Amino acid sequence: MKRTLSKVIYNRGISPSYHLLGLRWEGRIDPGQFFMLRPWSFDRFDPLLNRPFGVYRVFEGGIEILYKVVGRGTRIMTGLKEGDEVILIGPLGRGFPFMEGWEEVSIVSGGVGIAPFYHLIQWIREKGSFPALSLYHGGRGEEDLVGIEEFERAGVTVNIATERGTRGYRGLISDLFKRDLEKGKVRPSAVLSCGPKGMLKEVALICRERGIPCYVSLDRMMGCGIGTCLGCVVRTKGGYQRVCMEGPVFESEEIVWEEL
Amino acid sequence: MKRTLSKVIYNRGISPSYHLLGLRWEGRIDPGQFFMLRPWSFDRFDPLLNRPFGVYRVFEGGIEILYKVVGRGTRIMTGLKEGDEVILIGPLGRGFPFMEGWEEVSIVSGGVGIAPFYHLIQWIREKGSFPALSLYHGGRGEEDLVGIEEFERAGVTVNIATERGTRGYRGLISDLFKRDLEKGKVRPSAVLSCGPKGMLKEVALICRERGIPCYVSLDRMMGCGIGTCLGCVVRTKGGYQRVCMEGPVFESEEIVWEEL
Amino acid sequence: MGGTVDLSVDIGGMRLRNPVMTASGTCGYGEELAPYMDLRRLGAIVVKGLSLKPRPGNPPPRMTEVPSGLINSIGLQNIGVEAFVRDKLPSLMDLGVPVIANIFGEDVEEYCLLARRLDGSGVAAIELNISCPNVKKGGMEFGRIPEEAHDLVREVRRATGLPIITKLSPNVRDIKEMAMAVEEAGTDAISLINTIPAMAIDVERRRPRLSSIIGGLSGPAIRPIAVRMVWEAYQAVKVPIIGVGGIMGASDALEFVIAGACAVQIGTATFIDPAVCEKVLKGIEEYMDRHGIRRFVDLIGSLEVS
Amino acid sequence: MGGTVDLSVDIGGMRLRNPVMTASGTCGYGEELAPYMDLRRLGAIVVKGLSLKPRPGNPPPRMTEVPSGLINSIGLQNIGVEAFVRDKLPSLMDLGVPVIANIFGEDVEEYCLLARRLDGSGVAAIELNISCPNVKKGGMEFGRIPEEAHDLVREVRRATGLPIITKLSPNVRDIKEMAMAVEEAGTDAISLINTIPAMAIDVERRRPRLSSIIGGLSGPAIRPIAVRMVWEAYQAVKVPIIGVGGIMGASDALEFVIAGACAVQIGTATFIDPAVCEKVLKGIEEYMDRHGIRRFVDLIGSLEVS
Ligand SMILES: Cc1cc2nc3c(=O)[nH]c(=O)nc-3n(C[C@H](O)[C@H](O)[C@H](O)COP(=O)(O)OP(=O)(O)OC[C@H]3O[C@@H](n4cnc5c(N)ncnc54)[C@H](O)[C@@H]3O)c2cc1C
Ligand SMILES: Cc1cc2nc3c(=O)[nH]c(=O)nc-3n(C[C@H](O)[C@H](O)[C@H](O)COP(=O)(O)OP(=O)(O)OC[C@H]3O[C@@H](n4cnc5c(N)ncnc54)[C@H](O)[C@@H]3O)c2cc1C
Ligand SMILES: Cc1cc2nc3c(=O)[nH]c(=O)nc-3n(C[C@H](O)[C@H](O)[C@H](O)COP(=O)(O)O)c2cc1C
Ligand SMILES: Cc1cc2nc3c(=O)[nH]c(=O)nc-3n(C[C@H](O)[C@H](O)[C@H](O)COP(=O)(O)O)c2cc1C
Ligand code: FES
Ligand code: FES
Repeated sequence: MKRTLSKVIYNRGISPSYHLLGLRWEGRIDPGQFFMLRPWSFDRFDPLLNRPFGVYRVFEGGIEILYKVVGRGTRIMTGLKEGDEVILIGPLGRGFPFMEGWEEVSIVSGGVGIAPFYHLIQWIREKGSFPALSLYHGGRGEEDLVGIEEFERAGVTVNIATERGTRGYRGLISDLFKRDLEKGKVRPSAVLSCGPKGMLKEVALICRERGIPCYVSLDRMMGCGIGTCLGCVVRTKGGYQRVCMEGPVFESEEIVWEEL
Repeated sequence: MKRTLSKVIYNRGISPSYHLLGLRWEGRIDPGQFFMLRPWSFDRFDPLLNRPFGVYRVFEGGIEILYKVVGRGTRIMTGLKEGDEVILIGPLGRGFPFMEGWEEVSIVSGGVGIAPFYHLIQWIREKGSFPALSLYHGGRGEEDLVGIEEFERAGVTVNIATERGTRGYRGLISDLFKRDLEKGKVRPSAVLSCGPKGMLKEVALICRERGIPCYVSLDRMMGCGIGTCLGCVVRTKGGYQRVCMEGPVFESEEIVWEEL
Repeated sequence: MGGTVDLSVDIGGMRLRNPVMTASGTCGYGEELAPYMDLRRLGAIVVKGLSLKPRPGNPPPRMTEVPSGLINSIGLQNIGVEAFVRDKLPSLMDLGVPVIANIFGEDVEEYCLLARRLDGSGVAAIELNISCPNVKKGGMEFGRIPEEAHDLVREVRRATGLPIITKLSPNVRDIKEMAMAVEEAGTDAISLINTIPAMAIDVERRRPRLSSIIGGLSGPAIRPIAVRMVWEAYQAVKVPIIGVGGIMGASDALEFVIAGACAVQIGTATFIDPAVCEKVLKGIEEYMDRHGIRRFVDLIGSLEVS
Repeated sequence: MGGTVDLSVDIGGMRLRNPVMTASGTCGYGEELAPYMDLRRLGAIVVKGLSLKPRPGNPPPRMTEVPSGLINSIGLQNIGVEAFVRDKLPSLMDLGVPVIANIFGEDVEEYCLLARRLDGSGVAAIELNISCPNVKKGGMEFGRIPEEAHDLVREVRRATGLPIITKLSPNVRDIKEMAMAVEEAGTDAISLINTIPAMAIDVERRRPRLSSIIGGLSGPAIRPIAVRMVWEAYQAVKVPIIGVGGIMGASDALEFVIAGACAVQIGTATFIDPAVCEKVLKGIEEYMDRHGIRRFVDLIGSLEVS
């Protein structure tokens, strides 16, 4: 029987809209899996639904969630404090694959889409694999560049793009990634991506043109997170699939992008 | 135009279920008047309604509310912290009368029903009147005896009853009050009362039998607090009256007690 | 306010300065709200439901809270049409805002008498609350049966020259059918929805929470139902529709407008924030500014459904 | 559990160990909930609605959140009755808990074919979801018109020996009338309510939040409406009633029971806490202990209304 309760260890802002939440947890988690979290008590029904969050970091006895405040749920979440009990269901879904033959892996992320990848890198390292790792991370501006030092410290080549041009390449991260591919600066065996829909589409297209295997983590509104509500489906070549069960990570070629 | 916003100055527990909440406020408040308070943001609708609270103490630039945790709303209220913005509507309703000729006034309160009386005493003193004041306060046990030292310090004769007999008279406060009346220990010109329904009824009856003017503050579920919803009515000899507008304090002889 | 965008709207011959009204039964006769907002900012004021004779209303408890909602059974307590016209209407009219009188009766005659009495009284329109049992016809509400609603509206139409707004009950099989029936009978506008019959029980005492057992549910809980009904009615009729039900802010009001309402009424939200109507109005203006919409009427029914 | 109090209840010939079931469409085919709770604790399992042929369901977005509620338009996605009987039913039956198959069709024949196919399959009962448009009769839902619902139930009654639970739609003029119609037609029990048609709009994009524009509202927002309907139906019919709609905890479930339901179904709450059914069951036991009620059946319809 899976546990569905946890306790807050810490909750702190690291920038005006990004926060880190530490929660008690023990057990195996694959990178890219997620949890359903209820950041308010069970007996208040507005907002009604739990919210899905990936895992940023796993540590002894707990997990850390990197979250961005985008609406009511995440705003309420900033009020959590040490010792608060929360409903936490997971780990859920299928995470990112990692194959033995991969020599170079590129990660392309936008905004809070960076969240699942720090754990991924932790996990790859723990497996004893050391492929070349590059992160392409984009955001509007400085405010979306949280945590990238940690990637650098972990030995990942970090490339930045900001739409306002306040740091790194001025423009979209997918454009920078494409340019580097064209220049031969990166030659990934596979691409892993998480971020806004438009970016994912772009990355999928770039990879398709070059025949690079690409895996994307999709963000959908979720009713249950455990496969019962059928609310989170995405159109794939094999019909509707549940993002919470068959995903959130899909091979990009499986997705019917026009309908996303 | 009346203001409808305020800020939390402090919020602290003084016993497991009693708390004090300080809120920014300026302006005149009659003792026994109340405010409608929304201890959570306007954009969360469960619970939906604001909650009515009396004023325990008025200080420079603010008011203090003494509240008891009884349900969801008051539980959420304990989470308020300094600087939080709250909807605060008031002061509302008609408070306790105080007449020039009164030489001795008895207050009978039960549980959190003590709340409006500290302010009343502050107010009487400020007016420069010094009638003999006695407080008859009852509760289940020690836990319901918050704040009584402050009454003692203010020169009020304090009489206590607890149902479990942990302090003072063992039993109901109305019984103690009746006994003291019979003994002639108190000879009030008027009685002011606030507390559970059963106690109020009892006090009203005691006063009726002796022809002592008695004023009771009624506790009703309130939709609006400002007289528009007609949800808070109480049956009086003159028909239904709104507790939020014509009350919350009524002359006890006006109330049709059988229907309360 | 209203400087850059045109918020005005026509409803059955009434010209409103803006589309935000109070909902009947939630603003008394206006005066209670006056300390909290400038009533002259309102598009119209809809007053508490009026009957021929004063009514004491139901015994308490009359109200209970449920998730994102409120159940009430006030029992249509009111001072009666005579006292209203004599004591309340004059000062309300001084505000210069159209006053809409919400009325209800126990049979068709009562409605007609009320409508006639109000004709020439100064009210700008009457709103028929048809969620009342027709005591002469077995006690089923007028608002549940298209034929009964039709006949009622037709008779009231004959009785008065005032614009008629018929307020529909959600308690129907098909709101389109109802809307068409009252349109056919000559209503000038439709407002919807009234509260939804609902019930809550105190399980510890095994007793209903309201003295009347069943009451009417209002508040955000019913909004998605109300928006759906406005959208359905909008497909079916040409008369203007006024959206009511769970509006707490500008974005909620805009849902109704985009679904097809040309104005909105705000009820339960005024209990939480008596100045909410002003905020909604301001929010609509900001939205129009942001989206470059100059005329409010261009928003009505602007839902894109392809 | 169940040691000191007797939670068992009879529904149309089925004996349930306790009155707590999952609601159709919110527990898949059971297996997804298994990691979170002991399914054998359930009174019964009601599976996702089944049709003759598999259905892909509606395009996304299929779900949106509203105050204390959820609007869904899954579009009855399901694997079809054959795959269900072949692939899902055997392991479900191993649990030793009655399995109730929720079914729907586009016309009377489809319902009858489904009912016949399930006869002898091992399911304990069928639940008729009649909130579906009758394509052969102009597209109005069976569940909105008493005569149509009556005829449907009568035909299904002839087609199967299984107990029939008819799940009523809230979208009616008068739930009593509906309940009486299906009782007359031979249903063994009634469940109510299904979701309420509702709609939400993304005002920034002026588009509906669901691909199907209108969806079904569930969750605590609808509970007071559902409790009222159970109470009304309880006055009108003798067949057992199963209460559904917004149950989040034991006290909510007890509201339904006290209003007249002999069992409850839990839907949306399982999305928030997949173990909620167990908690509700435990809460009911505690309540009975506290109130000295030994037999659950004594609670049914125990509302005091004097
Ligand atoms: C598998 C998965 C993993 C995720 N991991 C993370 C993470 O690690 N960190 C993080 O910050 N966020 C993550 N998210 C997104 C996160 O779930 C949403 O940001 C959150 O639910 C928003 O809740 P809210 O109440 O604040 O916003 P709402 O008030 O619900 O919505 C605010 C805005 O965001 C949109 N929105 C809401 N929910 C979603 C959603 N699920 N997908 C897309 N748009 C949405 C709304 O339409 C609205 O425009 C993840 C989502 C998924 C599906
Ligand atoms: C004029 C007035 C002044 C008040 N002043 C104070 C004060 O100074 N300090 C203080 O602690 N409380 C005061 N109260 C009572 C306070 O409003 C309620 O305790 C509070 O609203 C309960 O909210 P809740 O959400 O915690 O409880 P809920 O969850 O709403 O209810 C918990 C229990 O209390 C009952 N209940 C809820 N509200 C009321 C109510 N208004 N009257 C009676 N029973 C109720 C419910 O039926 C339930 O049994 C006052 C009430 C009124 C009308
Ligand atoms: C306390 C209360 C009293 C009401 N009285 C009336 C009334 O007298 N006449 C009427 O037509 N509607 C009445 N209504 C219904 C409202 O006008 C409105 O239709 C309904 O509450 C839905 O809107 P809301 O969710 O914004 O409150 C009343 C509603 C409430 C909550
Ligand atoms: C996502 C979802 C899918 C549903 N699917 C079905 C279904 O297939 N058949 C059916 O009869 N009811 C279906 N329902 C309705 C539920 O069984 C239940 O009647 C309704 O949701 C009210 O209960 P609740 O508030 O506890 O969810 C569905 C509800 C939801 C939320
Ligand atoms: S979120 Fe419910 S099935 Fe995926
Ligand atoms: S609380 Fe609304 S009239 Fe008194």
